[in-house]
Amino acid sequence: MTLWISGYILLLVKFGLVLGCLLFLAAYLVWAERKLLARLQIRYGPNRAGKFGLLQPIADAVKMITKEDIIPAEADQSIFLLAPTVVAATALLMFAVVPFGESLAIMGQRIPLVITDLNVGLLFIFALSSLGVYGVALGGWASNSKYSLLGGIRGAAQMISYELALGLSLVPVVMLAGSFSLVDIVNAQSGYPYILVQPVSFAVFFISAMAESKRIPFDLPEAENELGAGYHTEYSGMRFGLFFIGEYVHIQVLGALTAVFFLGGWHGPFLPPFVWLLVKMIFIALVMIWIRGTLPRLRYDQLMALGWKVLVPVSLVNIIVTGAVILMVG
Amino acid sequence: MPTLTIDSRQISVPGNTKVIDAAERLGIMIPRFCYHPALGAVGACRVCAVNVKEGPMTGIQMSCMLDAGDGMVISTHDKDAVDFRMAVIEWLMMNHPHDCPVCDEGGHCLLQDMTVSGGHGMRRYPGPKRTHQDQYLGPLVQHEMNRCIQCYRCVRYYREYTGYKDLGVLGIGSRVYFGRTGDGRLESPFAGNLIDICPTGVFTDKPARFKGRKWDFERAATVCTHCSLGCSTITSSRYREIIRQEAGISPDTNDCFICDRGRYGFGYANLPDRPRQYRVNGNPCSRQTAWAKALDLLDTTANTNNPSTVALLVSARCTLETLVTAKHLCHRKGWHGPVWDAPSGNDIKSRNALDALAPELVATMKDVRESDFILAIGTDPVNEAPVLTLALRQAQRNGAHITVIDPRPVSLPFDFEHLPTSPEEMGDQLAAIVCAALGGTDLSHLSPAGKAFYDDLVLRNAAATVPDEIVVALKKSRHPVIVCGTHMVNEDLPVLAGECARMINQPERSAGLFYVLPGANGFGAAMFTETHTNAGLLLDKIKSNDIKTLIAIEPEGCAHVHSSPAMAGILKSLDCLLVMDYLESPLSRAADVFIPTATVFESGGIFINQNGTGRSMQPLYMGGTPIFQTGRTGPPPRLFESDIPGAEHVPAWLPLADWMGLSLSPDNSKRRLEILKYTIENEPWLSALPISGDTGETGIKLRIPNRRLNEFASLPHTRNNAGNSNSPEISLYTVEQTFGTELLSSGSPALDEVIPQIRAAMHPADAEFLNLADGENLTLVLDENHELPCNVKIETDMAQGFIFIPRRPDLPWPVPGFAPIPLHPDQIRREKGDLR
Amino acid sequence: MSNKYPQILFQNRKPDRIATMAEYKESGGYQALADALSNRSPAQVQEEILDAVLLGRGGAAFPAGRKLETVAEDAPHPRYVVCNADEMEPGTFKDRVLIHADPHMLIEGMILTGYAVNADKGIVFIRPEYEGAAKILEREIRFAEKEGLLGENILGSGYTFFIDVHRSGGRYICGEVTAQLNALEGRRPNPRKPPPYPTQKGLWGQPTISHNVETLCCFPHILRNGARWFRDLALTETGAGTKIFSISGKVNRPGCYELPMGVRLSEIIEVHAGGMVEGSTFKACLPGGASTGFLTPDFYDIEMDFDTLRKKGHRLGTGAIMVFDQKTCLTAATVNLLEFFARESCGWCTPCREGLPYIKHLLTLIENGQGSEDMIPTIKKMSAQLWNSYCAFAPGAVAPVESLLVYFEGEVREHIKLGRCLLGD
Amino acid sequence: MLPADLKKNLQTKIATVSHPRELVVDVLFDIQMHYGHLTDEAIHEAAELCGMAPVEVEELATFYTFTFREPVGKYVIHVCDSVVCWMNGYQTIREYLCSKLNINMGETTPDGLFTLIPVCCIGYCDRSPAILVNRKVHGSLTPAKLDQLIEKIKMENPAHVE
Amino acid sequence: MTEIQQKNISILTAITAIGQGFATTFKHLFRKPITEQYPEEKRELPARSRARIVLTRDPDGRERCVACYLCSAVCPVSCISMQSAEKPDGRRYAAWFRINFGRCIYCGLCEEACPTSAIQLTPDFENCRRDILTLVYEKEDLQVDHGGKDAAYNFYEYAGVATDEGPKGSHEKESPPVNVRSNMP
Repeated sequence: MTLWISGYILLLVKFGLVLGCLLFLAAYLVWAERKLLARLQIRYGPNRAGKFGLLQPIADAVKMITKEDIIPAEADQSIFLLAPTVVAATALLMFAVVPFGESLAIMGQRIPLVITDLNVGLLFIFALSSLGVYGVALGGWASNSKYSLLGGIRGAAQMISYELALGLSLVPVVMLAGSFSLVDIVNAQSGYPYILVQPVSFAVFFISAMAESKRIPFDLPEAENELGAGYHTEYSGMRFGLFFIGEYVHIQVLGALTAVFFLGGWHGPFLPPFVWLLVKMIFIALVMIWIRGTLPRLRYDQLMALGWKVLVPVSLVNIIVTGAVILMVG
Repeated sequence: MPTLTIDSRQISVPGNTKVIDAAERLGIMIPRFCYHPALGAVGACRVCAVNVKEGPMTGIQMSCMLDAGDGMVISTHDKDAVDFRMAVIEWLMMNHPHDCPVCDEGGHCLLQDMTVSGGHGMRRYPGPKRTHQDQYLGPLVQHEMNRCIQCYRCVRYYREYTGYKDLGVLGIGSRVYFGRTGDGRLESPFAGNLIDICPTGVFTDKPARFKGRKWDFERAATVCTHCSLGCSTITSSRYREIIRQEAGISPDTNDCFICDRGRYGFGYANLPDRPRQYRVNGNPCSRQTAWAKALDLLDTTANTNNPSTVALLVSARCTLETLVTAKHLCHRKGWHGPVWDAPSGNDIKSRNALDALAPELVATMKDVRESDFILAIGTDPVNEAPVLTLALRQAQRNGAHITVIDPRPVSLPFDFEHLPTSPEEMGDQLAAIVCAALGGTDLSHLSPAGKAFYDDLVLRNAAATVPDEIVVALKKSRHPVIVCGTHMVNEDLPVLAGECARMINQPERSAGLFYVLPGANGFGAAMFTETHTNAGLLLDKIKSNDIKTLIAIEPEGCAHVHSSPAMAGILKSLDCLLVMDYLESPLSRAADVFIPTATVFESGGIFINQNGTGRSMQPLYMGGTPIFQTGRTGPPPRLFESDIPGAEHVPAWLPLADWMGLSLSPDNSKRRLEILKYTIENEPWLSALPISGDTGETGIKLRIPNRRLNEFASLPHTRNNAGNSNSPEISLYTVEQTFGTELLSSGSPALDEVIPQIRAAMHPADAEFLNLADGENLTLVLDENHELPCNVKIETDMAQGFIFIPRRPDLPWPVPGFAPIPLHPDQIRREKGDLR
Repeated sequence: MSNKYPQILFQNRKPDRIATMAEYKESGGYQALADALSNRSPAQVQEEILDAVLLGRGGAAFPAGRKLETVAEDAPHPRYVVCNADEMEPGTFKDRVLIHADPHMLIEGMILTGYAVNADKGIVFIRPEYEGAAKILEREIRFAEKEGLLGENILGSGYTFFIDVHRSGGRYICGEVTAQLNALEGRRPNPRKPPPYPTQKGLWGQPTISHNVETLCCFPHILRNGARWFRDLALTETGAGTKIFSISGKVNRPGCYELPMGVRLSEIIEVHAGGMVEGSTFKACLPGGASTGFLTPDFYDIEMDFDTLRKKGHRLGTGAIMVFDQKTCLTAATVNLLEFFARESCGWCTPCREGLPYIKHLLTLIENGQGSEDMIPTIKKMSAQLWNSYCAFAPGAVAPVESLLVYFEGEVREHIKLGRCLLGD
Repeated sequence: MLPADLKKNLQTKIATVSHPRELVVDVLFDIQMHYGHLTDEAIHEAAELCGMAPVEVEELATFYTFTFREPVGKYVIHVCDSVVCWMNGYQTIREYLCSKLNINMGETTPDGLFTLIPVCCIGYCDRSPAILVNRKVHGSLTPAKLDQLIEKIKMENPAHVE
Repeated sequence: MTEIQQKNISILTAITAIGQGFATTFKHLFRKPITEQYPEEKRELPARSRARIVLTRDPDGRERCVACYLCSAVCPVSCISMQSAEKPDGRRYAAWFRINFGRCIYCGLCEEACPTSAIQLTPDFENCRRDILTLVYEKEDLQVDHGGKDAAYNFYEYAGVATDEGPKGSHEKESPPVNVRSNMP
């Protein structure tokens, strides 16, 4: 009984901690992105709110929350209101299966440093990431604006396309680890990270992950210069903020997943495990920002061609090669 | 029907069509300056050049001078033609000043349009520009001769079209000058059309000078309400102020031109002292208060008194909607009326006229213009219905014989025959002319009534002699028109005129009948007011306490009785006086409840002109105190308000509909459509009018409920011998003048300067009898309380035994001009010393 | 020096005085009138004139007989005959000389024309500068009336015809037929555009025949001597009759010479006008008044005849030859001509009223050395466009300009290049 | 005001024609003879005589060369400036006249004797350069001839000599 | 063979190009930003910058605006309104003239349309106000005492209308007024 209650408390604490960290990190990721992007472009970036603009995320949050929430007259109201939460919620939920480290033992209790260790964690992630498409597509459709609709359609098409490559790229990892559980996958990398044995898989995963999170150079759903802001053109205030949070949480999720699947998760010398995970996550995020600061947006046909004609075949070949190697090595 | 090809497109046009018109039918607008549909082609400006590829004369030709011929092939955008037109524009612009920013024509200037569309954008001519001194042409038209492009439209219009002769073209070559012999007001009351007809800014609207640009105006097609002709106008307003009016184009009425009364008569709508506030007992109050008070008063009267003690007074300036609503209200409530407030028994005469108006005989202005014989009886066109003069002039230019039978000193800007006749004898003259012209015609087809009528004519014929040439001209005529007035005639004359038109309408001769009615909606007022009463009887009834409550809706004569004790007494005997009007008057000041109404510019409305054509206008603007009044000369106040100041007024029909219990939408435009629907559906006679109220450019001809062509009325055979020449009495008539007598336009500040001094026109023989000389001051003693100072004007060309003075609204008048006033010589005093 | 050619119109010309009626009659005057009134029908008169191929001498060269025919048989009365003595074409003075030489010839010509179209009244429209001629005509008309040659029932034939002298107020445009009719009616003398033609609706809306003085003067001779004789007077096949050439400018003996149609220009200048003045050589001439183009030395030998000149792209006009020498700047001369035309334009239509001053201004700038090369194509184009004006005034006015720019373009360009006029003033 | 006899004279003349306005130029010339030039009053009088509107008469008076709407001297000298006279010394004649009379073209001498007006070809090209003095021609002019002419006129009008 | 080689080369060059791109952006990380810090560092704007609108004056110091309504007509946001009137000397002027800077988008079309060079845009751009009504500028607020960019121009010198600037025929490129009654031909 007490175990049951303490388990719940523990869960709630973990929820709170993870959620708080994620949101905080998301906020400062925005700051970091703006700052870094500015420097990549020889600018200063935010530097008015606090030292180095460090209070900027707070100012942004205040602004978002206090801004008027405009709902277009012609919009499909309920769906319009729901869409941002779908995006934000699916992104946040993905973190549920990401392990931060080995289990802690407090007061004799073994506390796993993961919210829930599903034995099909990987599938859970795929499922949620597929669900995220609904937020984009519904938001775009419900706005009843041609820009939003086009953005939504693009988003859906793009995410479905890259979902496949993303999934296929992880098959070798599962083959190597022999489990769908993320904890097992991390543990399987205690010796060496999979990036060393699966560089192709890593590359495909990384590219697909960027496309999934609609980041430059794959930000066609929101392409500012052609679609206004795409599927969230009509959103304002905190609802727009939810889309924003969704995006930046997504970055973190993908950073964490990259770390989990290819960089050995929380494994690392000297530092505590969750710090390692954090470092790896942030590193991946920074690389993404750097890419954003360097590469131009793809054309839509290029995007599709890359997904279907390059990434999918490459990962299929990679699976066969990996399978063959595993069979040969035994 | 020649068929020709213009710009590779074929078109068949009637013979005698000019190429420029044929092209216009195809939608190809060939530039033009001197060409104007009403003035014809003269080929002076040379800008309408086209290239004739195939035809009797090939090469560059002026399309306005060229009759469309069968098989012609014409190009309007051929390089030669375009080049030549561009050269013409360059020549015209050689001396044209670059003063468009300070020119009032800027923005609706034909020259601007042509210069831009002609492709001449840059000045190339290195020489200096020619300049001219300007002339003062009166308070209405501004002259700026520098801008002239010598298209000759102005003189052609002024001299040929209207027949006035004080504008000319002076000088020669490149120094030709369009002006008068010296400074001075243009004599023509149609001079305002120079503004419209000038393709550039030589003649501009002086009262509207610097008031705004065309693109800033709220513009709408309107109908002139200053006489019964119902000319088309285009009104422009800006910042809640009516700025200017232009002539609209309506082939059946005014063609392309209007008179200055119509052009500048809109001033009443802008007046600073126009009543814009509801009042109860003279104190300003809110709309709700006034509304409630009015209802309260009406309820009380209806309860305490008999409903027949309530009377409703309307006039010919009311819209058709108001008249019909008033009629239905009276019928429903059992009130007295509606009573038509018309001076000089014009109501009865108008009704008589409409009774005699057979639909087949109805003549429009177009018919008048195309007529070859016109007999105008009891009308003074320039003063009563000015644009009729232009129609007569067009007929005269085409060779029509024009006769005017009228006691007044009628003057028209062309040759015509005037028979100065007293009102009693006018019928005899008419009978004599018709009788003589019919002599020898087979009249066997006539009905017994017709024969009886003819016998009556023969009887009357003996009483008058008429010049032979009139009779000869009428005999030769194919399209004679009888024009009959309603003011200066006896009650039976309109009927007589109508029957005469019937009489002369023979198989080989199609006659027309054209009545000049009082007021803009005289036709409607005659149709929808009570026939058994009139304003005079109404006053009697008030005096005898039969009427205790009077509702006056936009009244005509009664409203403008100035400080007359008699009138004050009449008003005092009323229990309740309710006035609805957009003009301030002694009556409105005395009202227990005053409701400000909207002008036609603000409410729109339908008017029926004298030939039974319904013309509607849409509301032009919302109304309200003009910004120039709220902001003085400075900028308008900087306020965010939902209410327009001074826009409290309502259309006159609204309170009536409310009292009647009609439920109307609170929305202005919807309400208007509802009342239109009500009006049209409840009067079968109006069924031809569209419920949308849009009667289009030319109006909708209503089917006049009337007798057939071959029915004749029986007329009173004896004539009224009241005007006995042996009597020492002289009849004083108040007559209309172009400017200053018509109620609405006389309040227009723009026309103040052109309103002539009050002069008493009299025959030389009368002047001699009274020992008066021309220009002498005299005082007419109307009664013990009223004297009228004026000035003698001896007119040879008028009937004997009359004094005519203009019926100005500001005259001190014991009775509001319901009948001529017999004056004993003792009542006519010279200013210094006694008579004789 | 006497003239070797037959003198028809100048048969009674004397250096010092006017031929009297007696002298005119002696030379065969009024015989044609008497003969026509008694022996010929109006139609026959018309036919004779048509046969003679008499071309209008006022400048337009319209066949006179054809004009007579256009008055319909049943046209309304009164009908008018207008004699156009409003000779204002610069360089032209033949009508003055004719009236001063033999006024009765004109009177007889008018009566004959009147008879040919059954007219009721003749009007001599004369320019105010010729006040002397007008007085002479008025006096001689009175004499003719006294003799019964004019007025009611002429020579007992039953034909009645009156002649009035009407003075112009003085404007070149009054010489234009339709403008002249307006002037006669006391209106502004703007040209009218036919149709209707004056022969149908002219003066006061009545049929009106309008002829030049010289044309009218030919009538008696044609009727007396026959059309064949008249045609044979000319030296060329196409010409007919004699022509009075008024020669002026840089010649030794300027004046009027009656010479057969088709006489060579060189002969006129060298023989009749006494050659060029001392120190001058022929540079160009205007063959028929100010509204014709320049004839260059290439045309020095041309036959002066309506047809020949027309074939070469020129016009004989009024036959007023103005001779320019090598010391005269033709650009300046053209500016002077344009000045005249710009001043005399009636102001009715745009091309003439504004176009002529435009061209004048440009040409003046060129003459003064302030011109630029782009002005020349502008002037050329604009001159061509002036042909599309209301009446024949502007096309006439640009004739010298157009020919200047054809034959003397080099000289014009020289002005622009040098920035001044080579030839002084 | 026109003298009664002149008015009478004109009225009789006008009575003989069918359209009074056809005589308007003659009437203007006669009235001009009386006043020297056409004053505003003259225009109105001519209009009345011919049954025309004043502006119709004004239209003609401002159109024609020989109707003077502005004051002129007793002797109006019209100097021909058309092409033949121009070629044969118009410039000299004009300059000589201007300096001799000390006025510009279009002006009147202060003594009111002479007015100089340019005119287009007067039809005396055979005697160029030519001028008209009160419509009487003087041809083949030289400065000496002009001197004679002007002196002669001045002699005939001693009152005008200052 | 060669085709594959070329393709390899092109893939190689593409990768190096991308690599160069990343190198460039990476190098930028260590450069000093070129941003100007606006409120602290202010810079002189070019004379033709389009900001606050003024009404300039003639060289002689009189109002240039003739209230021709062209600026208000051309204004895409309808922020200009005025009323023209006439001065006793015949000049046309604006009885009142109002620009609502709350609406103005500083497009400069009014300046282009102005035939008298009266209305001009200036580089003065810091005009934010908290109360929107204070952004409505009246004539007095707009007028300046100089001729702006076109200091020498005076419309009435060219317009050809008679004002106190001079009677007819006294302006630039004008002949004296025609005397229609002249005796000159």
